[in-house]
Amino acid sequence: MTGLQATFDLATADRYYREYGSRAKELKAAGNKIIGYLSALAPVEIMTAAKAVPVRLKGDVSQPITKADAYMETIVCPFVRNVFDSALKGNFNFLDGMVLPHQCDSIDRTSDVWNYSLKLPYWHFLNMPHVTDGPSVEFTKEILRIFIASLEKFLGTKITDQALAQAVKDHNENRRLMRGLYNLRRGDTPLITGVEMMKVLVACMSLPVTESSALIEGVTRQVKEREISPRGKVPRIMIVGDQLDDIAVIDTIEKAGAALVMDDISIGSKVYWPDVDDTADPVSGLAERYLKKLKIPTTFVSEGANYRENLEARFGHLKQYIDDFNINGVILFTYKYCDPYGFDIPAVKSFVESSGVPVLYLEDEYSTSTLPRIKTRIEAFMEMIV
Amino acid sequence: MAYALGIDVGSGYSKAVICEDKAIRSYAIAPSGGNYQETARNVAEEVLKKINLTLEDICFTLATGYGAAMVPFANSTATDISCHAAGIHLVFPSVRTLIDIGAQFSKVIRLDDAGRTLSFLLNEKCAGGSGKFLQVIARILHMGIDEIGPRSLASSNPVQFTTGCAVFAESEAVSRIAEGACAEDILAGIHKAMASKIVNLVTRIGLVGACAVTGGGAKDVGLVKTIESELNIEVLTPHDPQITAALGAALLALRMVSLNGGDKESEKRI
Amino acid sequence: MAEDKKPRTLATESAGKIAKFVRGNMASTLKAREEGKKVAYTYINDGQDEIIRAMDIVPAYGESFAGVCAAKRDAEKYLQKAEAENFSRSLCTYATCTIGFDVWREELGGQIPPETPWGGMARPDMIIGSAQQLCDPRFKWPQATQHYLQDVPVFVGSMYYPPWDPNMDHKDQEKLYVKYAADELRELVLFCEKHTGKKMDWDRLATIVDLTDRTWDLFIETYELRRAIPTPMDTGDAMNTMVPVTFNLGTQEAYDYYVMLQEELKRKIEQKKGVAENEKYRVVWGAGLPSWFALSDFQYFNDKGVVFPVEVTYRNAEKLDRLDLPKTNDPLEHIAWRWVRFWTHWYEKARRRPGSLPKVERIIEYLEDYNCDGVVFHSAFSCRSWHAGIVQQAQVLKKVYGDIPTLIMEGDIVDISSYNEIDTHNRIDAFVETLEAHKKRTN
Amino acid sequence: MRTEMNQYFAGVDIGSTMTKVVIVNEGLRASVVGPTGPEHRKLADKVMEEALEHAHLAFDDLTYIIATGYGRINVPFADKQITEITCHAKGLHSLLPTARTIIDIGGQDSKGIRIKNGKVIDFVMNDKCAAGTGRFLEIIADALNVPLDALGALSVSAEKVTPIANTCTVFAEQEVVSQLANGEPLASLTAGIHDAVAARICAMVNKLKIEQDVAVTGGGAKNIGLVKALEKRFGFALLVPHEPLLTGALGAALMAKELFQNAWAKGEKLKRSGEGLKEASLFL
Repeated sequence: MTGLQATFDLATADRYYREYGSRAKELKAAGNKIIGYLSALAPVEIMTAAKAVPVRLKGDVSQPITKADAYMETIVCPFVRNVFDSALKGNFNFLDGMVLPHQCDSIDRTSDVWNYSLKLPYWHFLNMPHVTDGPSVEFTKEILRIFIASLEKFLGTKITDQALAQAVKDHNENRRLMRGLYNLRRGDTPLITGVEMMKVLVACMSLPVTESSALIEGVTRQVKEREISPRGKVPRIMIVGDQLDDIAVIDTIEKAGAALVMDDISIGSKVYWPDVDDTADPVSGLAERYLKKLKIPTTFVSEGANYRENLEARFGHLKQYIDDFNINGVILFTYKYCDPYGFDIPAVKSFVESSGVPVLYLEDEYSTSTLPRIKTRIEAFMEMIV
Repeated sequence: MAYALGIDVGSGYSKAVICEDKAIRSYAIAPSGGNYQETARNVAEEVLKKINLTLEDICFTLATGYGAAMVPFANSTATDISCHAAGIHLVFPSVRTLIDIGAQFSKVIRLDDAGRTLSFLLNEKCAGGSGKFLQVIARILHMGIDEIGPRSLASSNPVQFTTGCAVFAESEAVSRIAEGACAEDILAGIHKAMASKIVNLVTRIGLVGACAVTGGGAKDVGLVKTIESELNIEVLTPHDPQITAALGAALLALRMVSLNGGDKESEKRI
Repeated sequence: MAEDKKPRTLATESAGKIAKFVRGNMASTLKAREEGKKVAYTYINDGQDEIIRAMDIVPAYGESFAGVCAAKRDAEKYLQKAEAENFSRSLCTYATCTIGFDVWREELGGQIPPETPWGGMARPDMIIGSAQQLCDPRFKWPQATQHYLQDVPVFVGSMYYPPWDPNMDHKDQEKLYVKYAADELRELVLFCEKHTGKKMDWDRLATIVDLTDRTWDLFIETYELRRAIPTPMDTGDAMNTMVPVTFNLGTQEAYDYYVMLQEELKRKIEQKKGVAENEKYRVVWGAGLPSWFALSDFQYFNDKGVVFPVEVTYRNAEKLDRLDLPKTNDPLEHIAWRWVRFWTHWYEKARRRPGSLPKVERIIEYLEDYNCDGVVFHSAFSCRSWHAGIVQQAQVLKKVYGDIPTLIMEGDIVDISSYNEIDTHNRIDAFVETLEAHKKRTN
Repeated sequence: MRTEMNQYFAGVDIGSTMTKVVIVNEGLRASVVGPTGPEHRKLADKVMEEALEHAHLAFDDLTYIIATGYGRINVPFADKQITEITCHAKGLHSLLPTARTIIDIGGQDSKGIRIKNGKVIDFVMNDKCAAGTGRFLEIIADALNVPLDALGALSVSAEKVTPIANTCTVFAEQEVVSQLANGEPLASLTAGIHDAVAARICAMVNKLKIEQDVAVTGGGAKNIGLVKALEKRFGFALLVPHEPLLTGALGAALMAKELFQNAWAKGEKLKRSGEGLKEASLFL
């Protein structure tokens, strides 16, 4: 593809992070179709198979919301409001369309606001269910097929099962590579900092899958050559929660003397851990992953013979991470007005604490205006656990 | 000739205007304080004294504003929204969009060619974009509310305020100051934050015809200039923006008189 | 602010009977055990009522309990209980109020906390939630509750309908959605059978479904009497008279209630008895759950000659012939069709008016049928599902239909902390003035 | 562990409204409180100079200095920054050893802190809202034209408590002003706002598993009305240190001493790393 540079490294990630969407602009100029999406539920494999470029939209935490309030209530999740504000300010002019999976009320109830205000050539609301039982899986396959059909109609192309299978391979490979990079943070001296990792994660969600994979490989090579001398006892932190797509909070954590070595956030491990199974009908593999494998609070998990087992099914992966990355403290991070995460807080907090790891719960806004207060909490948390 | 008295008891200041046939004869302004009844009486006495009148000379008194119900000698009341509309219509007949920046609320009012309210919007149940913002910031910067405007205009790079709430803005301002930001940039930042909230209301209601700004906030040149650049139009500000609602009240009082020959026991609401 | 608000002086006697109705519902959960019945926490407008009734399960509605606490201005103590558990104050206050109550009741070993409004609700034997487009809390709240009632089984079903898309014909997707909804209802039946140890009596379900159909028709026929001028009943009353169709659907008492209401409305229409002494303005309640702690605001409207002959809120029914449901012998499939067709009922109209929205079409329909002059919305900060998107509805309405007076009030359903009576009344006064100006212009 | 007599340790607590400095060696040597202005740095210097005067010390006599509080990053002469949460725990523990839970009511923040032998084991802070902080009381006192320090006594004299519905400070202000205009007695209103603040603080602190004794510190602790309102809501008596305003600064000074002595025990000598006073003063 045009403008694609030869070497990928942390500097590339940093550039794509700072100039978010710059690659999408180039690809658009080169005649590609760019499809925006907001959350982990968007089936990127389908867009890749359609030869469109999926770009996950992010807001700007340092920018106040100045335009959105004229169209969208302030009781809507601050992330959604900020991204919408950013769109109104023309930061996503490279978009040919958007797919909005049914994730939460803040997205569902504002989908018409997005559609009517942005007036993009392509628009699709993907009505993902919240429940994972048999009928829901069948239903998910159907609505994925409806999405495929509408995308084919817009692009005037056919999305073949072969193309889908290939896209699944590419994205699985991409996820495998990212997990590899995560693993370099397991040791006593993590080879990549939380801030660097956040930049890579953000950069990758703005790139075509092949470029994203190339970037991860480049960064992996680069950091493997690092020789980092042990910093002594540094608290190892995992952050869990809502969509974080900026380094501000991560930087605050690491400046407070901690190392952020793992996350359970929706642009991070949540999307890179579960793969799509290689199924005869690619759509069933996709349905399985997006409906059942993603660990997101908008999916109702009923597994378990009793409540304890149910908690394991919902949050067990967190204990796994705590062991694998030997975590000393967990920061639970949610946004105000977020019902899906908000209702889980008491359960997930006590679940994590039951494994002997202290938890700091932060309810924040998608804005740096809160940083001074967040900073004090985080520093006090570090003073508490060392 | 009939004198009519309009009294606007706001949460910040109380204002009184006496009109005689659509002309302002006298007006007075006083802080509202904790006792609206007393304030209303005092400001009324003051405005009357200025032209040697007594309450007996007034054919109709109409009260408006936050404490309208607390004006015992009023013959009737109306909301400050229609009073602002009526008031601005006399001062600037061409105005169809009115921005009123009061102590607690900012309002945007669409009016028709007769000065009647077509529609209106108030800022949300949060003082963001209200005059309260300015009071709070003035206090922590230890400066008078009237110093604010000019100082703000001198700013070269406004501080970015990300919060909407007046009290949060305070802590945000304090930390910006702590980081070494100067008063000018803080003020300019606050003005931008307020302006964007107000402009959102204007966008929602739709900008039509000439636009005017009234209320205490209109006396803040910094804020007015910022609103102008956000809307990129020129806005009109009356000579004394604070008395617009009181003036409107007096005019509506006159209308009442002409409607029912000054029968003071007429219908209590317009 | 006065603690004990004087209740709204109700225009209809029938509305006055609702308090007893609600008390009865709450009491029935408390005496269910001695009657050997199971109690289920469940949520309104999930399409599940008939199955629950047919299985003889006593429904307990948090929405009802929290609404009562709010109306008594006695919810704060429960909201704070939930807050102490780390539930954000920005979450659905129906849920946090009820969870606060649950937490407290568990602390007391199952005893109802002291001074709980109207005796509270019984500890449930199961929790039946629903995941759908209508609201997130109804599939998050059940497990949040289960965290404190860990032995109580939770079921969450799924009831969807085709999303609005101006460029897509939802009819193509109807069958898919109906099948899914019917399958999910079947899952619910299995869950109920498992936890009650009883088998579903399908004939009984069919009778209850038929009763519901007749109740829907009766309910709408009754409400359409409010088209009369002056209107015999106002939204202030409807926030009461919605109880049977919302909380007691599929029961004979619900049906009988609307028989009674209909007779009363007909009587009032004959006698030309209106809600307001002097009906000046007719307004549509365009969207939003009410502030249960401030229902007297409807009285405030009425005192100014403003009446609400119709509201979108709690009118989750339609004359069945207007939905023209395909024939089926499977009661579950019937429920599913009724569900899908109701929620997509205004899609066709919206498609015919470019730039419009189904929700806006519904408001326009009411504006015309009930000959109204304006629209009032209420935006509750803790509830995204019914209240996000109102700003757009008001804007689209003005764009596609004309510049009619609208008012968006802000507050909450249960949490009184952001409510300011003086300010609210001031906004209402100003709105009345715009209605007046609008009338002057249009006449 | 022994300290040499010539070792002095200072704690500087820059709160949103007050700046406090405490100097200790064996015991308390000096404590000074001054208002916090927009120019933190200058003020920190001024208050420190004053404190040194009281203690008859020169700046260079200080062995180690720790800054805490809201403006802790802006104390160029400090050697280390530690959050007010850790410092309050330290300071309070030295004043009231039986306390297990601390409620700190500051100008901008309120905190609940659980401590075990002087160490923080859990804490909560008020969300980004002035309700439940000293600022709420300040703004209301302002609106009612009652001096802040008279507010507490006034509310205790109230016959009834007027409930305040609004949590938002700005609207609560509007509410009390109109209530007053409605002829509601001033005393009952002040009682109402104290109860409102107490309610917010309780809701926050209850997120911790409260363990008695519970102590109140910070500016709010000097407000008898607020303390009484809190005691009513909690249903048990609260401990209040003699100088609640100084708890954070004292804790910072004690942390300075502890850090220095721990290092000393390991044979290390912590070096002063902060700037000098004069330079800092010239800086502005």
